[in-house]
Amino acid sequence: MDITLLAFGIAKDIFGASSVTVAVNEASPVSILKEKIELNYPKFKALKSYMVAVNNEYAADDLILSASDEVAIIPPVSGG
Amino acid sequence: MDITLLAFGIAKDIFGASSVTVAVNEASPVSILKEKIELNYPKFKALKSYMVAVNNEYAADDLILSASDEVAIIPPVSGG
Amino acid sequence: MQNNFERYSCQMALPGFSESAQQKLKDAKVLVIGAGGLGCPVLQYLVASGVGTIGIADGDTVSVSNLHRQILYGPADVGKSKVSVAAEKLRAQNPDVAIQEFGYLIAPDNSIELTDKYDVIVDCTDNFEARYLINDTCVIGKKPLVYAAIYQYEGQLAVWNLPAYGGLYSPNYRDLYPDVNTSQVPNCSVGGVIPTLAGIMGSMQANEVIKYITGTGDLLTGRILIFDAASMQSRVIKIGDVTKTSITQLPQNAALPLISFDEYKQLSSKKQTTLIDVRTLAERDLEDIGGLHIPLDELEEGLPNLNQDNLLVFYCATGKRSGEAVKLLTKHYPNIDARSLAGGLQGM
Amino acid sequence: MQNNFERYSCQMALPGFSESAQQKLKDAKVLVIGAGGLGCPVLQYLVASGVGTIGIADGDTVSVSNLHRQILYGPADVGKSKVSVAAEKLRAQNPDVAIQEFGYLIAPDNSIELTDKYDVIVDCTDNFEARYLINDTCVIGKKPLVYAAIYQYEGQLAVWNLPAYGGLYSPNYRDLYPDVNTSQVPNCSVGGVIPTLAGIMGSMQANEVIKYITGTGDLLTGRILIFDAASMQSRVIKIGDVTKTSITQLPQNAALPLISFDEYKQLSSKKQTTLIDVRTLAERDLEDIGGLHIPLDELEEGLPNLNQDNLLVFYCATGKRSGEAVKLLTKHYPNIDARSLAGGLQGM
Repeated sequence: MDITLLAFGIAKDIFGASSVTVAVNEASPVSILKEKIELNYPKFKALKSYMVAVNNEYAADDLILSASDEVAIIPPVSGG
Repeated sequence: MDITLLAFGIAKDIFGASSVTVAVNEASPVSILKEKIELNYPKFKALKSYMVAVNNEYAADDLILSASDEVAIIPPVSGG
Repeated sequence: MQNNFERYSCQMALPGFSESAQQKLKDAKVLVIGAGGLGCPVLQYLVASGVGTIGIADGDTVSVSNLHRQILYGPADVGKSKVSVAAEKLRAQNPDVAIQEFGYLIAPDNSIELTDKYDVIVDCTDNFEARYLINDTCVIGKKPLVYAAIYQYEGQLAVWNLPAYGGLYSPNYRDLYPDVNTSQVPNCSVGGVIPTLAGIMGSMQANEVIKYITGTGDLLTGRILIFDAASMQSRVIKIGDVTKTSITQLPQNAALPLISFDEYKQLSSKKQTTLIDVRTLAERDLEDIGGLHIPLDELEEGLPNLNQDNLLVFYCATGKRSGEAVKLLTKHYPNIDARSLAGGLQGM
Repeated sequence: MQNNFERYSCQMALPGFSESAQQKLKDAKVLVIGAGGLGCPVLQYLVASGVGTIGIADGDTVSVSNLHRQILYGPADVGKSKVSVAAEKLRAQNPDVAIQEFGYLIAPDNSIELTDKYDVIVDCTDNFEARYLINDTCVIGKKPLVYAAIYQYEGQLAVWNLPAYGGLYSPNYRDLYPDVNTSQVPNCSVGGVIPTLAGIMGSMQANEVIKYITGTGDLLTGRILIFDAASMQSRVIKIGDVTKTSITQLPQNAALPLISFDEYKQLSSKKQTTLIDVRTLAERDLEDIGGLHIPLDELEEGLPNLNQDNLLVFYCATGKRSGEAVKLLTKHYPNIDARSLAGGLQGM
């Protein structure tokens, strides 16, 4: 299934777009999605941590995704 | 059907609650809802104008309501 | 860096921003009407960001009860003109900005002239009379208007009256609220306002002004943002692409003649003055500042026997009922000098 | 009015507010760490609203590129200590507030002592090292922490580490971001920031502080607000009721020894100093402030022959690569005095 990722902060710069689509198998957990993201966009691995929010909730690695989910990728921000 | 009204600004004071439920016939237009509101809460009539937003859109008087609509009552605000 | 733009390097680094965006800010002329709770942060951020010319219009003086949310002022400024105090501090904040001072209330006989030289108008006023007048002036004068209003924990924000298509314009304030019975809506001195809401909504107004001038981001056009500082929830309500209103003349109501307590004290030492409390007896029993006592409902039943050569100063708790009293009196006696104590006892 | 609370009448009129809420503000002690883009509005609104005791901690001096968003400062303040300038202006804004000045960076050896006397900590810093240190200090010291961060058009806001149930606490920053490779995240001087975003998010931080102290409204606990000033959309993301982290000691990394350009100039007149530019040759060709040129990647390949008795000052565009250089050098030569030019060339 295709998962559309909404990009926040520097995720926009890394994706080069405000949203991208990533394909994962049906009923994949968030951990698999993150592996895919880090494979396609190695900068996320270098970043060490970033938040995946599914339907406006923080998503742990074992959360199972479905095609209708709204997935946001929210990296850390340091400015003040 | 029962329509739940979310109250904003002084609508909270007039309703005495952050939301109230008003009963109207199926497929009533917004104008009928407003009549009901002004009958139950005459202060809305005295106010002269207030915004009815249905599903986060400004609702004209002739918009037909359905039971699943989210209806917000947003009176004018003057402070600065 | 060229053009002395070093100060702005951290905003010129923004995507969609650049030296040309900064130049647009420098070339822009913005009029901020109201230097109160909303006006303070609007002015500080427009000045900080390098808008070239900023007009400030406000007829008020600083009062103690302003200080909890009007962050440009301190107790040493109480009694002074808001416009003068603000202008002095803003010039120190950024001497490259030309600050233009208008120390008077916007009124039907000055609003077109006042707004005419500016590219964007920012409504930071605190009453419906001024808001409708500014709205209608901008529609007639084809000026973009950045609107915000606050009450208790809740704020509204919108950008009105931008060119849409086919010579039509985007919605304005009267699309939402064609007319309001002002006596039905309490102001901040009655219902209160959390000071930080002024900061949040004022900063958002300045944000929309900067986005409009520089052409970055999506403006709140044809939409209105409703923000709740108690829950931190906000929602954007869609209004439409074009206005359904047809505004061709300014509001007919003359502006209400107001008087501050300081002005009252000054004038009453020079001129025969009658002070009239229009509140209820119960309110007067708790606190009063002297004068005759004629409750508004008695005034509405029959006009009292007042010396029409005197300056007549009406007061109530908030300025609302005394405003009604002044309207009533001047309707019957067009030549008297009747004024309403601005903000009432709570504004003192 | 009793207790000299007249200034606060317009917030005491709020539902859920009262004289007792105002007294709670007066009795409260709040520490604001960072007096920059977020810190300025946080401080102005906390001072305006009558928080009784406010500490300000910041080791920086005002630089020209701060002025586009740091509204407490003007060009006349450039080079001066932010804490001193801010304290003076804030005392004029509300002389009843006790302002306590800490003119140094928060560090592992002072963070517990610094935060210990305060009821609420506000994180207005601009780098991850400080943010993690503040987070862990608050978790260990059981202090509520009001967090905000900004970049370009986007801000984050949350209230961390409140008591939840059964001795557990609400989530903290490490629930979202256990660790960050700081070199991967550009700061505002590289990516830019819209000044009004500092005003919006800083005012929201002050809002949560006031709500926490007075017990009004719903706090952003176990949730994080993400706000986009380009689209004016915001969303609140639910994290959970209690933290899943277990933080028992402060970050082991020593705080990075920083030096401002002013300090560098002063020290270099008293002491043998070696200045080292760690940028690329291409960057150096455009602009430099002198010194040796040893790009960071060369430094990583082999340590250079530097006089270890000298003060070693590394610089780059933003302070990030020079920080890495200092870490690298001090790991190998623990006794040298190596420092990173704070903010790099862009912070000058």
